[in-house]
Formats: sequence, C-alpha cells, structure tokens
Amino acid sequence: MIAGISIYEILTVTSILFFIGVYGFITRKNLISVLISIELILNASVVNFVVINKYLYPDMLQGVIFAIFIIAVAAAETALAVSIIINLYRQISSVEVKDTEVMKY
Amino acid sequence: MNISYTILIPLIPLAVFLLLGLNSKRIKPAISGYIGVLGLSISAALSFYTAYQYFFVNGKVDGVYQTFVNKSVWMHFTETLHIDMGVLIDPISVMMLIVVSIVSLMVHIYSRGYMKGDDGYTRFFAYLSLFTFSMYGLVLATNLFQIYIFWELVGVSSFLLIGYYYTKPSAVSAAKKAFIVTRFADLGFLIGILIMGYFAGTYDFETLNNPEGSVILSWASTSFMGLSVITWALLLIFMGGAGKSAMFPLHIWLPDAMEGPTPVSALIHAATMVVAGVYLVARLFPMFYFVEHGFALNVVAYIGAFSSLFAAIIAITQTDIKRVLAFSTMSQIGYMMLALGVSGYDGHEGVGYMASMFHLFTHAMFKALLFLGAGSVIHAVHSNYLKDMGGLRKYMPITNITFLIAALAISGVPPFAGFWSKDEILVAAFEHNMLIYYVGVFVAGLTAFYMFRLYFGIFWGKEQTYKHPPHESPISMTFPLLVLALLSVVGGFIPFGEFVSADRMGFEGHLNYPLAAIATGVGLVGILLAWVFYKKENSLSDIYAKAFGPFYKWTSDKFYFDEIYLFVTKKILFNGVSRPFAWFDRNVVDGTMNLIGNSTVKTSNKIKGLQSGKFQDYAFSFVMGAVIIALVFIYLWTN
Amino acid sequence: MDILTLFIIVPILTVLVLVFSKGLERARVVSMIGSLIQLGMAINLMFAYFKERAVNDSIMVFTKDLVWFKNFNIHYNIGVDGISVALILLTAIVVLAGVFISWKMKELPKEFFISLIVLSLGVYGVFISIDLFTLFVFFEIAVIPMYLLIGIWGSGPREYSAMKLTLMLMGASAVLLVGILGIYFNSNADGGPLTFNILDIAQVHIPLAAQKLFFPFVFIGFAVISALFPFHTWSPDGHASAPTAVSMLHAGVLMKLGGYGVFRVAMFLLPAGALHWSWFFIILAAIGVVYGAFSAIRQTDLKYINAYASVSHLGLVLFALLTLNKIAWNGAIIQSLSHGLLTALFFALIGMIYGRTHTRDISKLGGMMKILPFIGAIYVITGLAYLGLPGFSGFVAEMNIFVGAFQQNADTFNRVLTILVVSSIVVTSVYILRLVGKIMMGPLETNEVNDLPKATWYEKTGILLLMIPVIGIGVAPFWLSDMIMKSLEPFIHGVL
Amino acid sequence: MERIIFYIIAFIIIVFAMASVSSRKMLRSVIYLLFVLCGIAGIYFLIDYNFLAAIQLTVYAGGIIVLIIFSVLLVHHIEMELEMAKPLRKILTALLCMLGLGVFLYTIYNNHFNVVDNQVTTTTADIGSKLLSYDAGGFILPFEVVSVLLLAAMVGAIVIAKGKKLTDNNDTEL
Repeated sequence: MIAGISIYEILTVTSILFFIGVYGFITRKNLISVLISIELILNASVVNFVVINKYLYPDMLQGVIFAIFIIAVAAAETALAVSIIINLYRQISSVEVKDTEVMKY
Repeated sequence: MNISYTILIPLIPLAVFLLLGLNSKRIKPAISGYIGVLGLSISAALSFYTAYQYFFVNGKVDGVYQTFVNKSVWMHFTETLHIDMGVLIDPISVMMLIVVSIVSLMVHIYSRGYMKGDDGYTRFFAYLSLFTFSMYGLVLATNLFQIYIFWELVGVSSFLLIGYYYTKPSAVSAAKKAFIVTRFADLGFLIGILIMGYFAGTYDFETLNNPEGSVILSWASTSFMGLSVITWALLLIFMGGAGKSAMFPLHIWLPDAMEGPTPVSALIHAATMVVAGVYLVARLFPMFYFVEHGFALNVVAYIGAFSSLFAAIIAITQTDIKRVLAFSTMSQIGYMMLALGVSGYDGHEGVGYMASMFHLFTHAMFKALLFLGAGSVIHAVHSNYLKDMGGLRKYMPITNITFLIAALAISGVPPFAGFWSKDEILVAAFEHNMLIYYVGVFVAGLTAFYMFRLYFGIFWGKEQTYKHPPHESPISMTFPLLVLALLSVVGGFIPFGEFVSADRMGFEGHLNYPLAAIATGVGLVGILLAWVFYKKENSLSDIYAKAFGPFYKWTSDKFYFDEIYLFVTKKILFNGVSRPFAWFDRNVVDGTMNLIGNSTVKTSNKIKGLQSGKFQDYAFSFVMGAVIIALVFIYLWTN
Repeated sequence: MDILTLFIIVPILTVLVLVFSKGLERARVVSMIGSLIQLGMAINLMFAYFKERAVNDSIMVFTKDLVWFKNFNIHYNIGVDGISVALILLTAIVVLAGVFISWKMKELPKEFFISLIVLSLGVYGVFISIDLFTLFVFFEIAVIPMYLLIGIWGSGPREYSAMKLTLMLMGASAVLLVGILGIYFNSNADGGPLTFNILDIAQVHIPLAAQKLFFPFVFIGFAVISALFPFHTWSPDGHASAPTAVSMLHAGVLMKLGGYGVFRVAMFLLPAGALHWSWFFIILAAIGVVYGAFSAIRQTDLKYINAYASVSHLGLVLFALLTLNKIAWNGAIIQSLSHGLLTALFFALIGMIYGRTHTRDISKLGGMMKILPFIGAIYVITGLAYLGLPGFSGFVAEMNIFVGAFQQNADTFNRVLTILVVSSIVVTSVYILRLVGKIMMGPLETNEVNDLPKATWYEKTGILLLMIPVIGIGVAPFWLSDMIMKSLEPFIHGVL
Repeated sequence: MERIIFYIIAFIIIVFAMASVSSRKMLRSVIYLLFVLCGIAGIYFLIDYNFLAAIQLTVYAGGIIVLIIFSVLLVHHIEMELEMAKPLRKILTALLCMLGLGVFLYTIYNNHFNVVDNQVTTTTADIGSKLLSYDAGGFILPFEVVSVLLLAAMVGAIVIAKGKKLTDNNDTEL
C-alpha cells in the first residue's frame, strides 16, 4: 500500500504505460524498438499483477510469483528476439520492419 | 389383294445402295452400273406387276378403287398416336410407282453412258439407288409422318446428287441451297404435321382422308386467327409441298440445282422429286377439298397459277439450257397445282384432280426426255449455254427427233401426250375459275414459245464451230431417249380418268373441242413466233429484247429473287441475327461470367493488401478490434 | 458381387492396374481392356434388365442398400431403371471410343487414362445412385478430373478454359448442394426420418413452399452442366481447349448428367416446384436452343461450332424435360443418347482432322473428302444425322420431343415455344451444311495437305463403335423407346 | 511523502516511456527504457515488494537492457537516426491508443475494487517457500517449467544467433 495513493491511480499509470507500449509497437520501424515497446507492455501488465495482489489480496503471493514468471519469460523472450534480430541482420543486413515483409502471402 | 410383296419395291434399291455405298472402293464401276440397273429393273417389274394387279385384276370393288394398306408400328407416342411404316396402295400411289420406275430405270440406263469414266461412278449409282428408295418410300407412305421421313431422305439424296461434283464450289453451294430452302419449307410441313397430329389425333391417311370421318367433319371445332387449325395445318403442309415442288416463292433452289449431273436433273428435278408436292396435295386431297370449304385448295390454285406464269416468263430469257428446262419444270408443276386447286370431288367435277395426275404422268415422261436430251447435247458440246450450240440436228439425229417430240408434247400439240393432259387441266380451270383459265392459256403459249426457242437454238440456228465435232451419244444414252419419246407420243391415249379420280369411281374423259382448239392454237402461235425469231439466225430477238428493256433485264435476272433471298439470309439472318448473337455470347453472357471471375480476382487482390505481412498492421487491427469489442460490451452492459 | 457395384469396382481396378503400368503401350491396352469390360457389363446389364423387368415391377431394379454414414442417414443405395441402363450403355460406348481415339496420346499417357477412367467412374456412379448424397458425391467425382484433363492435356488457353469450366461447374454444384440439402431437410414432411433416398422422398409430400423454393436451386445446379442458357459459356471454351477424347466424354456423357439430374432429382422429387417454375425455365431452354444454333453459324473454329451446337441440342433436352410430358421426356432421353453419340463422333472426327491438318479453322480447310474419304464420308453422315435426318437417332429424338411438346395440355404458350424450337432445325441444317460444304466439299484449300494419312484401324473402330448405335436407334427406335417409356410411368404420376 | 514519491515515479515512467517510443536514436531509446524499468522497480519498492524490485533491477535493468544494448551496438551505428512512421499513421495509432486508454480507464473507474487495508510485509523467504511448495497453491511445477523454458530459450538463442555461418562451410550463401 502506498499511503494516500488509491489503486485507481496506479492502474491509470499502468494503463498509460501500456498504451504507450502499444503505440510504440505499432509505429516504430525498427525491430529493436518494437522489442522495447513489448517490454513496456509487459511491464505495465506485471505492475498490474503486483498492485492488485498488494491492494486486494495482500495475504496471497500469486501476483508476485506471476510477476517473477513474467520477468523470466520476458528475459527468455528478449534473448530469443535479440538472437533472431542478430541472425536476421546477418541475412539481410537490416533490422527494419519493412524488410521483413517477405513473410507475407 | 395381297400387297405384302410391294414392300420389296423400295427395299431392293435400299439394298443396292448399301451394297454400293459400303463397297464403293471395291466394286468396279462397270459392275456397279449393272447392279444398279438390275436392282431397279426388279423394282420396276414389281411396280408394273402391282399396277396390273391393282388396275385390272382386283383393285376395283363395286366400281370403286380400294385402298390397300400393310403396315406395322415403328414408334409409339401414345396409344392412338404412333408412327407406322408400311405401304399404301391406291390409284395415285400406283401411278407414281409407275412414273418413278420408268423414269428411274431410264435414268439408270442413261447414266451408264453419261457418267462413264467419272471418278465417283459407283458413288453416283449408290446415290441414285438411295434416291429411288426414298422416292418409293415417299410414294408408298401410309401416313403423314412416314411421308415426312422419306421426304427428308429424298431431300438429302437430292443434296448429295446436286453436290455430286463436290469439288466445284457452285455445285456445293447449290446443294446447300437446295437442302436449306427445302428444309425451311419442311419446317412448315413438320409444324403442320404436329398440328394435325394433335388436333386430328392421327397421322394416318386413311383416317384423315375419309370424307365421312371425324377429322373432316369436325374441322370447325378449333380455330386459330379466323381459320380452322386444320386449315392452318394443311397450309403448312402445303408449304412443305411448295418447297419440294419449287413453287413461288420457294422456287429459288431449283435453277441452281441444275449444277448436278444431268441425269439427276432429269430424275429428281424434273420427273419425280419435284412433283412430290403435287403428290402430297393429291394425297390429302379430300382434306384440302372439304376442310373450310376448300380454302387451302384455293391457295394451292393461286400459288400454282402464279408460279406457272412467273416461271414461264423467266424461262424465255434464260440462256443456260438446263435452267430453261428447270423453269419450265417449275411452270409445269404450277400447272399441276393449279389443276388440283380448281378440282372438285365427285365424278366429273374431279377432273382437275385427274388432270393434275395425268399431267404429272405425261410431264414426267417428256420432261425427263427433255433433260436427257439436253444431257446428250451437253455431253456432245461440253457446254450448258445456248450460245455455244446451234445446228446440231445434223450431228445428233436421234437426239434431235426425240427432243422435238418432247417439245411438241410440252407445247400441247396433238396428238402428243402433253396435249391431252393440258387440255384436261384447262377444262377444269375453265369450269371453275376464269382468271386461272386465262393464265393457263397464256402460259401454254409461253411454254410453246420458250420450248421452241430452245429447240431451234440448239438444233437449228447458226452453226457453231466446234472444237471436237459433236457426235451422237452411245446407245446406252439414246435408248432411254427413244423409250421416253415413245411414251411421250402414246402416253396421252391412256384413259386416265378411268383409273385416277378424286372419288375413286373413275369417269370417262372426253375432249372439249373448243377449248382444245384454243389451247392448241395458242401453242401453235408460240411455236410460230419461236420459228420466226430463232429458226434462222437473225436479230429479231435482240431487237425485241431491247424493246422490253428493263423488263427483259429483270426477267433474265429472275426478278432478283436470288438477291432478295441472299439479302435476307446474308444480311438479315447471318449478319443481323447470328452475328449479334455470337457477339452477345462472347461479350455479354461470357463477359458477365468473366466479370464475375475478374472482379473476384480484383477484390481478392485488394483484400490481399490487408494481409500485408506487416505485423504492425496486424497489431493495429488487433488493437482496434479489441477496443471495438470492448466498446460494444461496455455499451451492452451499461444498458 | 452385384451387377451394379461392378460398375464402380471395375473402373477402380482399371485405375489401380494403370497406376502400375508403364508407358503408352501398356496404359492404352489396360484402359482398352477395362473399357471393353465396362461395355460388356453394360450390354449384359441391358439384357439382365429386360429379364428382370419382366418379373419385377418396382421403379428400380437390382437395388442394393448399404448404410454409409449413419448419423445423416446416408446410404450407398443403388438401382437402375430403363433410363439409367440406356445412359450407362451410352457411357460405356463413349468411354471405349474415347480410349481408341486417344490411342496415340503422347504426354503422360498413364495419367491421362487414369483421369479418363475416373471420370467414367463418376458418371456410372451418378447413373446408378438412388441416394441423393451418393449421387452428389459421384457427380463431383465426375467433374473434377475434367479440370486436370483440360488443364494438362488441353490446347490453346487451357488454364483459362479449365478454370472457367471448373469454377462454373463448382458454382453450380454449390447451388445444387443447397437444393439437395433443402430436399433432405424436408424429407420428413410426412413424419418419417430425414432421408436422402430418392425413392423414399418421392413418396413424401414435400410442402409446396419448399418445393417452390428449392426447385430452382436443384434445376440450375444440374442444368449448368447441360449448358443451360445463360450458363453455357464454359462449354465452348472448355471444348475448344480440351483434347479430343475429353471433348467426346464431356459432351457425350458428362453433359448428360445435367439432364439426368434434372429429371431424376428436380422433376421427380419436386414435381410441384417443376409445375410452378417450368414456364420460366422453358423460356431459357427455348432461347438456348435457338441461340445456340444461331451462334454456331458464326463460329469459325470447328470445336466452337460443335460446342454451340451442343448448347442448342442439350437445350432441346431441357426444353423437353420442362414440357412435363411423357412423349417429350422419352424424346429427351433419346436425345441425350443420340446427342451423346453424335457429338462424340463429331469431336472424334474433329480430332482426327486436327491431328492431320493441325488447324480447326474452317476457312483453312476444304475439299477434305477427296483426300480423306473415310473421315469425309463419316463426317457428312454424322452431320446429316446431327441435323435430324430420318434413319438416324437424332430424328427419333427430335420427333418425340416435338410431338410431345405439342401434345402438352392445350396451351398456346407451349405451342408457340415449340414452334420456335422446331425452327431451330432449319438453323441447324444451315450451320451443318455450311460446315460440310466448306471443309469436306469444295476445292482443296492448301496444296501441302494432299497426302494426309488415312484413318487408322483404331480410329475406324472408335468411329464405328459410335456410328452403329446411332443408326440402330434411328432405324429401330421401338425397343429403346418402349424401354424408356415404361420407366417414365412413375415420373409422370408424380408430375401430373 | 510516499504520495509525492509515487507521483514523481509515475511522472518519470510516463515521460521516459514516451521518450523511449518516440526517440530517433536507438541507444537513447534503450536508455529511456532503462529509466522506465527503474521507475517500475521504484513502484515495487513503494508497495513493499523489495524482492520483486530487486529482480526487476537485476533481470531487467541489468540483464535485458544490456542484451538489448548489445544487439543495438551490433546492428547499428550509434549515430544512426531511426526512420519514423508516417504522420498519418502516428496520428491514427495515437487516436486508437487514446480510445483504448479511455476504454481501460472507463472500465477501471467504473469497477469497485475491494481494497483491503493492510501493511503486510512479504519476505523473500515467503516467496521462496511458495515457489518451491508442493502443497495446494504451490508453484513448484510452473517453476520447473519456467526453468526448462529458460534453458530452452538459452539453447535456442545460441543456435539461432549462431546462424549458418558456423555450421556451413559455404560462406557465399550468406
């Protein structure tokens, strides 16, 4: 509990953070930037887990443990993403989203 | 009377056709000629035997000639409506058997000489046999449908024979024209049969023709556009007959049909097939006479009279001798139609009917003779045109004499055959319709004139310089000429009225002297004029041709009927209907289908853009979708 | 093994043997033997049918019923009546002739023959099915090989044609499926279970509204394959691109499925719908008859001419079916047979001419009679038979149709249409004679075609195989006509 | 006091997040992300989840950010300006995000959270025992799964990043 701060305010902040992430995800043209946006989105949701755990069910630890898992998954994901990006860069010398459109159709 | 053997009369030529047609490469030409002649001789002998049996032995019961029928069902439609195949023996069918047998046999014999050395000799005889088979079948038909079946077969053999020289484009197009024009007429025939089949409930001649039968008595029960449906049926059937018999305005195929070998013209386009229309009307005569008080019969009379006059006028100006004969044929058939049209039914009233059949008979003889004679001439000078001929009497005495006999016969000079039959026709016309009578007399004069124009032009006139000196034809060709000439001389003395009459009773024909004198006089005037114009080489004909000016031009161009038809078919049907149809099909119907296809492709191409492979676009859509769904749920829940 | 299932088994076995046979020589011999067996079975079936019919009075004989898919009450349910027997015989003849005509197929012969046999399998299946669903399945089996046959072995714009044909037929199938399901879900109208069995459904009184609703679906679904105007455009392109044997099978057999389906499904199961809609479709059919004939006049490609002629002649079949009259129906069935044989003949001849001169453009052909007497003579005879000359099957069929259509319930509308349709025989003779006159008669068009190879034994066999029944039906129609007429009885009771 | 700190942290998070997604320099973008992550760790501290905050700092700020920076340095020049999206697209996306945010906030503010007033302190031991507990509500299975996942990710990352170059002798293909 943060004295004087209701759950609403925290949730508002995470929502904003979430949508900033979404915005970045959609508009950025660089794969690494996209990855960064994903981190933002993930963090926004992690915070929600934790906050709701703290505010509503302080006796439990589910939220916290989920947060740990998410962080672990995020780490794995980032590692993979970075390796893919690097490999991609070797193949096509670019990490621009528009150059990866060969997947289409 | 047992008539079951008569079935052999058509079947023997059919067997000959199959034999020659299937083995056309294996049988030697000489042998095939003999096979053809032999087969037909048997048929002819059977025909004569039948005629003898019928007319003199047991055809007449209580003074009335009976009808003998032997048939079996060929195809069922309903219990009452079916197509039968069989033979029907009555005076006119027997008479036609004789005509077909004589002319066909003569033509077979003649062809052995005329066609000698031709590539398709065997094929020719096969076709001739096919034709003879079909013609016998037509003559012996027991019902409308059977006659239609053989009608078509006759048409197709005519097509094959006209197109016999199939490498010649003119022959091919003439054959096509003949077939298509008659086919168009047969369309009317077929519709007539359909109407008749439905409203009369039968195709059978015996039932239809019975004057006390239900069909004739109840003709007024159904009407359509002011006329009885039966009358319509008869008119449509007559349309078929008019097509085959080259009546105006369906005559255009006949002159062109002269592209075929000359024996064919003699057999098909002079003596037998073209009179099928007359035979058809005669076959249904009681119906024509009784239904709607002879309305349809009047139509027959006027069309016959007009065609007769029309063709006679054109014949004067033609220069191709076969075409002159073709128009002459048309004119004479018009005569027969006219005679049928003015005929009554009972006793001597039916003189027109008798006269028509009589004229059919005599005309078959002398017109076949004329054609065969013309063939002999063509054989000698290798040309169809009058301008290439002249003075041939010295080279071809037999042809000359026989041709002269035929010309006298057709001009109605006594005592030749044509005089007797033509006289009867004029008597019938005189008794019923003066207008038609005048036309008949005028045509008689014209006939004499153009016939002798032809005769003088060929055998007299200026002598041409021939590359090969012409010579008389071989015996195989002159023998038929002599036989037919003999028949043309004596044919008129047959007491026809005793054998053939509308009511089957028979009556005694007698000469009407004033009328006969007038007709003969007119004929002689025609001959005289021809003598003056054409006997010696002179410029009279050219002067008069100039005097008539445009009229002469029209006439020699056959009043532009070919052009009118050509315009209708080429410009209107071909370009005006068919081309738009084809265009419509390619562009509108198919275009619609292609449009559907293409627009699908285009749409999918457009939609494909949405599936861009850019994950950010997907994300955008995903978010948007999620938001929209959320909004919808919020909306739903808050209400 | 029962006599009908053999018609499924034998093609399958033929295909299996074909899969393991190598090269043209073996493939064609195997297919020939296979189709000879089929023809033998078809003839045997006909005699067996006559024998069975004498003692058995039910609508279908040789019936057999196996549950195939229980939940939806789908059965493998087979049986034949006179109509199916006649059409099976036609199929067997045309398939065998097609094998002979493809004797020298060079590209992928094995695959070609396999497709051909599969196609025939589908066609047989349709003709023997009494179960709607099974019928539909076989119908699709028959249509699919068409795509391959045209797309792979075709000529000209073959992909386009194959695609067009397949898409239009598939579209029609989709419509048809709707109709069939419509019938299925109304088949319990009298309280029984839902069923696909045609004979059972025929006993059910399907509600009028449903009949009116579903008749157009079923009718159009089947009629498209019979080239109903205005859904005929796949046919000219398809024929033009297809190889000879395929054109033969297609026009000769496959297009008959349409008329057969209309008759067996649309008319039989939805009689009230047929009565309600016949006026509309009969107009389309009549237009098709005249329109096809006129379009044929304008064409210059031999195959296009025949394709349009088929539109016209099959229009006649549909027209006859829609007059709802027994005589005309009889005529429609005979016309199906006759047209099947004659079109197959025509396409075979066109294939032979094309194989020798490498052109199908009639302006480039002429005087062929001189150099190819056998083919020329047969061509002329076929042409004459096609335009309805007595003595050939076409005449018998047309006369039945015309007489029947004229008998129809004293209705001026029908009569006028009949007269319109009758007039097509003149147009038919125009285009046939134009064709014959141009390519067979007349002067030779080019000098280099002076010595073309004569017809070979397999070509002659193929042609005679087709020609003999044409003449047989034309000269002696009574037995065929009687066989069909008897089988029409149950149908006529349904409609009238 | 805490309130003010929260606002400051919230401000930092939002501002740097925005900066992160709009910066045209790659490396800066990453560094801004680092600030955001640190801010989030700050929130964890505020709500008394110290362990979580530590993880956040070590794994995220220490691990992931370093990874990203590595990759940035591997594939970019530091001075390279990033290409930006079209303005229309930006505006549309921004609008969409605003709308989404509106939906979120509307939902959040319309929802009554059953907040329990508490001062419970969670120790690391608690979390550890919960994670490794076999009892009902224990997380031993997911824990193991995550460890396998991490292993798999590690192996995968190595294999992928290694690329063909090391396995294939044929360099020309690349």
